[in-house]
Amino acid sequence: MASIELRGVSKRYPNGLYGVRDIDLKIRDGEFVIFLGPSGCGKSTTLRLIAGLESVTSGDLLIGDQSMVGVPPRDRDVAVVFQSYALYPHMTVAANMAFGLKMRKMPRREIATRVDRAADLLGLSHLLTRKPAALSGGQRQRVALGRAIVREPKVFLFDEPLSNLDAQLRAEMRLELVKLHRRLGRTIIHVTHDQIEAMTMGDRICIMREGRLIQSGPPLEVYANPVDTFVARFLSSPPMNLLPAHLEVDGDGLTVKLGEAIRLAVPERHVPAYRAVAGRPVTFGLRPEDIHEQPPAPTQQGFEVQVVALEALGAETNLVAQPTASGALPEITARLGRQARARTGETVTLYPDLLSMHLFDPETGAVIPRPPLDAPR
Amino acid sequence: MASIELRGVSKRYPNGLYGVRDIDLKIRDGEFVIFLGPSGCGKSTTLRLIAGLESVTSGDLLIGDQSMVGVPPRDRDVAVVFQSYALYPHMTVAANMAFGLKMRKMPRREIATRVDRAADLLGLSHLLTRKPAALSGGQRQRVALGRAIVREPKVFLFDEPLSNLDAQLRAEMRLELVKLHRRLGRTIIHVTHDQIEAMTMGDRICIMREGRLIQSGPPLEVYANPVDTFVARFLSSPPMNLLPAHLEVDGDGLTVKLGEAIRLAVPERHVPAYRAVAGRPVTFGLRPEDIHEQPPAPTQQGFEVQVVALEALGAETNLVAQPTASGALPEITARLGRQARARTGETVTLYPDLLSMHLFDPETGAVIPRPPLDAPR
Amino acid sequence: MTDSAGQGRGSGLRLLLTHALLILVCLVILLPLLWVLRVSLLPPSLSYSTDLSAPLSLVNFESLFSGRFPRSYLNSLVVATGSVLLALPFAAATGYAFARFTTGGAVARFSVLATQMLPPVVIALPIFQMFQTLDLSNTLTGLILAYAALNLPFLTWILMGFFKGIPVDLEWAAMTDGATAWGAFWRVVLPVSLPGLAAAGVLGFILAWNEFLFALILSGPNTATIPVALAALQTSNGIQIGDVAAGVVLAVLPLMIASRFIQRFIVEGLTLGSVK
Amino acid sequence: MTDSAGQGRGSGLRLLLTHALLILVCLVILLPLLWVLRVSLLPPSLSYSTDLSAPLSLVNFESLFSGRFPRSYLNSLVVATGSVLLALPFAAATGYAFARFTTGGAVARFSVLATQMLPPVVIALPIFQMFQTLDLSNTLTGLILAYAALNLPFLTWILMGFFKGIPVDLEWAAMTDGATAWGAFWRVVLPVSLPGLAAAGVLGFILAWNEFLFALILSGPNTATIPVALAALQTSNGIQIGDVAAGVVLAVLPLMIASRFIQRFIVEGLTLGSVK
Repeated sequence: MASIELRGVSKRYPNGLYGVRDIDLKIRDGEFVIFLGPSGCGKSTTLRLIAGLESVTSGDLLIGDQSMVGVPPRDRDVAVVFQSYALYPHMTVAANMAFGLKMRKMPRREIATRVDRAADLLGLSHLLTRKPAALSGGQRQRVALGRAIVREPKVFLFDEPLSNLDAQLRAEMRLELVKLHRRLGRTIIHVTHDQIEAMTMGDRICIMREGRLIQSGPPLEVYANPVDTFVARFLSSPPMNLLPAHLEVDGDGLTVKLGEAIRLAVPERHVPAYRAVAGRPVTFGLRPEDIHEQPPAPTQQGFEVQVVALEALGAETNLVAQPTASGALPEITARLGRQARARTGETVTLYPDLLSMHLFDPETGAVIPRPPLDAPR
Repeated sequence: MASIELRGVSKRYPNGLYGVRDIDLKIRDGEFVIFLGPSGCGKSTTLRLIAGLESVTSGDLLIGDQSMVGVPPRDRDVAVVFQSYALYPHMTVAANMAFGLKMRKMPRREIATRVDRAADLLGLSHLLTRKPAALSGGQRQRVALGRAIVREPKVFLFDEPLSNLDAQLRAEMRLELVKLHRRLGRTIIHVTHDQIEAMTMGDRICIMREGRLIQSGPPLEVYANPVDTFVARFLSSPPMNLLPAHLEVDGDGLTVKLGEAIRLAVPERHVPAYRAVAGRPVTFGLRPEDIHEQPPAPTQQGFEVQVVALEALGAETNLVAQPTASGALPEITARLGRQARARTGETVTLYPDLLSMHLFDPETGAVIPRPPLDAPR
Repeated sequence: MTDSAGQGRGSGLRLLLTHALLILVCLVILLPLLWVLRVSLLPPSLSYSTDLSAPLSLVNFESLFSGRFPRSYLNSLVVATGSVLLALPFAAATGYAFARFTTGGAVARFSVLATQMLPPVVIALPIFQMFQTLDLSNTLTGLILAYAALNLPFLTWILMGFFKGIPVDLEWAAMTDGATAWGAFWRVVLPVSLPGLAAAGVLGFILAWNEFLFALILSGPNTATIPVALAALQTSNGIQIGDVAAGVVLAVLPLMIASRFIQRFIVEGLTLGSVK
Repeated sequence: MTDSAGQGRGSGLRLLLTHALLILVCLVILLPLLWVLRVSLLPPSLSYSTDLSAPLSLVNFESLFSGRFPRSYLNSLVVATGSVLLALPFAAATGYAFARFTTGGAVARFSVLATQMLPPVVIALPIFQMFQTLDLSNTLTGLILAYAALNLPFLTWILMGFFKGIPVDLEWAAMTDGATAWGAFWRVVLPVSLPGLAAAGVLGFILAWNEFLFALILSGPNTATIPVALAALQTSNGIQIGDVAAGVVLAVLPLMIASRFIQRFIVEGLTLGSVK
């Protein structure tokens, strides 16, 4: 009953600019969907369109199979948690949480029960009589969440609710939101620009850029099979290495040629897919964790690099290195274990795991399709 | 010549509150030091004391062996890069960078040479005639850096200069600052609240909390040997697991008892150090990456947990789990490879690597010292 | 919280100069007022005396209260309060519309500001004409209307700034919580804006309370406000400086008291929407 | 950028109401002005005519220019400009001190604001006394001084708000870059504040340009400013409504032109330090 469907939804502003453009998306009842993208990509606008806080210019928007065009926010049965929390500063925590129920003319007893239950759940019971100004950032965030929960809406819309919290609290709240979703089973749309939130919280990521939806799918599938270089770089930190390359025919197989001297054989299972672009310049992509100090398979070729910097993070080490082969290649990043043995300035051999390689069109950045790998899980 | 020394430095405000308190710290010439701490811990205040923008209330502050008490900022030969960048909005990029040299009455030719060189280095040459308002965030950050570089000061002070950049740019600038330090060889103090910056950029971390310096040392040493639970949790994400425990004598050895049922033998090499606290309640600490799905050594005991959530980040997987043994134990986090096999809701056995264990005093949070492990590198 | 001391030898001298300047400015501002206060408490015969030990007396106030002054006082209260209460709702609605919507564009906003720049004398004339026609001159109703018109653009401008400072998220939250647009304004925006409304109201009150020109043109003996009454004291019977000084003190008194009470609101309100 | 449409059926009606209200307010504000403009362009015989097709003429302006009006115009320009130039440096220094240091505390800040609340009549009297003693009444110098005193607290308050909006980081950057505290103020804070200073200056100019009471008390025939001249037209020779209307139009003209030019500065300046 609380599925959400966007059919060719666009939002055009009076100045002619588009907030979002031609969004087609179907969200199942009970799904936890992440809208991910850099600032200004239209993800918050889409959220506001669903909430009815801005009006759709063209296309149709359905919640629970009913068109929402012209339906005011109060009749859509959605709850929004804003980045600023938007707590009513003149009301106590309890009144903040009760406001939506009062507006819906719920009996006072029932309101009190619901507020108490939500406050219990979120550990806010001792704060009910405080005003928002007297709360810490984390507490405000919980009140905003509580205000959404008590209403038991069909859909929760989260607009970067974690971005004002410090790292530790953010990690905790990430987990709590996931648990909350599991308990309530409601549809949730969570907007964020944080890759970790995107990867870990939802059933599905929708990646937006410049007002358009460019890829949508389960996090690990999107991670393993990005549709273009933007997604490839945006979804992890450190981002995917992208190198200008040339794809050459080599007998029955194919070879990726990087710079003047580095030649890497394309794994057999990718050859059929890539044969069509043989002889052309391509962008070669490989994630930092797919580059190793030891060959992943005995036959794997490596290439020499000079270590530019080591970022030892305690649990892992990022190695930044300059391929030594001639031809202007950019620096690459490899993600090694915490026992990495390379030293800054040294020349070492790195071994790429080409099963995970990607090729992109150097002009458009679009991926050159190959059969997807199974996601790691 | 550009060492920095703080001798019992305190800053007390007219309202009686301390900004920083009793800081003793010696920074070598050419060292890259990170001040790390949560907001309000006094790290930026310390920076401003060194720059002379606030006055020291008690104690002595030396730059290059000269006391700086009463010396105005302009005579300290330090350059500050502010979090807000603090570019002069009415001047062009070139004028911004030239301002400090003009103030020092350098000949115009020399100014132009230096500005051009710095602009080249930072890729700002095409922006020299622009005003700051016409620049992107990353460009402003570079101009602020350029303004500091052209002066060739003895000391660079960076006050969270990366915190307003997006994740990708932040990662790039991290590396560039490290390279810059390598090239210029000047003393740098870099203030941040970001654990990744702290771990990867500097020769030494100084961790501050509530106006005091609580630990200082090379990043990996601090990571491996935190002095208290605050440092233990603050320095990594996900933070160190901390569990209430009891240390019991078991023949010649010691056993850590978690809850009612989990008993883990303390490795022999730690037994002498921990024998003094045997029989007492302790806080048991273990980092997420020291908990495995497979026993690290054949004899290692494991314990059963129920998987609460899996955070698959693509390159790795964080597993959040509830120990199933009776006794109210908090959830623990384990950092597993990307091929982690556990599923949410399952009961699995996890194997801690007790060589990396820590014990803390449950009252004060202070570490119970043991011989330090060698840092991984 | 921040002090920029610690800039070496220069800082002591600089601090001294700053203080000296501040004291000078304060004296320039305050001395005339203190002089008026002193004169009001001296018997008329000693008005021009420079003897600081002269005995104080309330005779000026007594003489003032036996005349028409209490009536003027009441008139001023009614007119100032009435005009603010009349103008505030309109100013709030317009200011809110200006702050939230693009309605009218910069032109509408600027023309509101521009009317603030007209010499009051300019408006006084047509208003006098209109009031003659409508039989409103020499009535308190007329003065209230005139001052409401005077206050309207001023209050609109102030409140526009204040409403701009209130995050639209608050209204959005109320609207998804089940409120209509009007409900969001009434239950959330308005209560949150109370400091701003109070501050604007006080400023409007002061504007009306102090206004002289309109009061002179539009009022008669029975509807004279305080500034007119004070002026009359100065001109009609020769300068009775003691009475005038006493009247001035009384005129300032409620402003001082009121503003002291709502100082917090004014400062909050004028930082334009420090909601958080 | 944000429109809150899409709230269903209510929104059309609401939009209509908003617009109706805005148009009403604009009319209330603008109609009297349009009426004055029209009268100024009609020959005196047609001043009260309601015939919209009456031929326009410049006879009122010609008559005005043959009298003392040009002199008053010049007086007003000199007095308003002079007083602002005199008050601005002091106001800037005090406002800066108030914004950056805790000097004087809330009391000093509030007493500056409080003087703004005094009825001008209150200050007029002691100033008149002083000027008599100092031989300053009936001189332009006296008016400049009086208006500077009037402007000082007002400008201080405005500029304090503006300086508060300028991040202290800018000064710190200049100071580590080698500037003295004074150098940082002069080379960085002041240039950055130019929009604020311009806005404050214009507001102060308008305040002085429009002021009537002081001008009436402190000026003589040769030093009369525009408001006084306009009032004289209304009272001395009977009401010459055509002349008055023409005078009003001329009085408003420079304000309109100036404010149009610096509208951007005013809006920027009044958003109090939108540096970035």
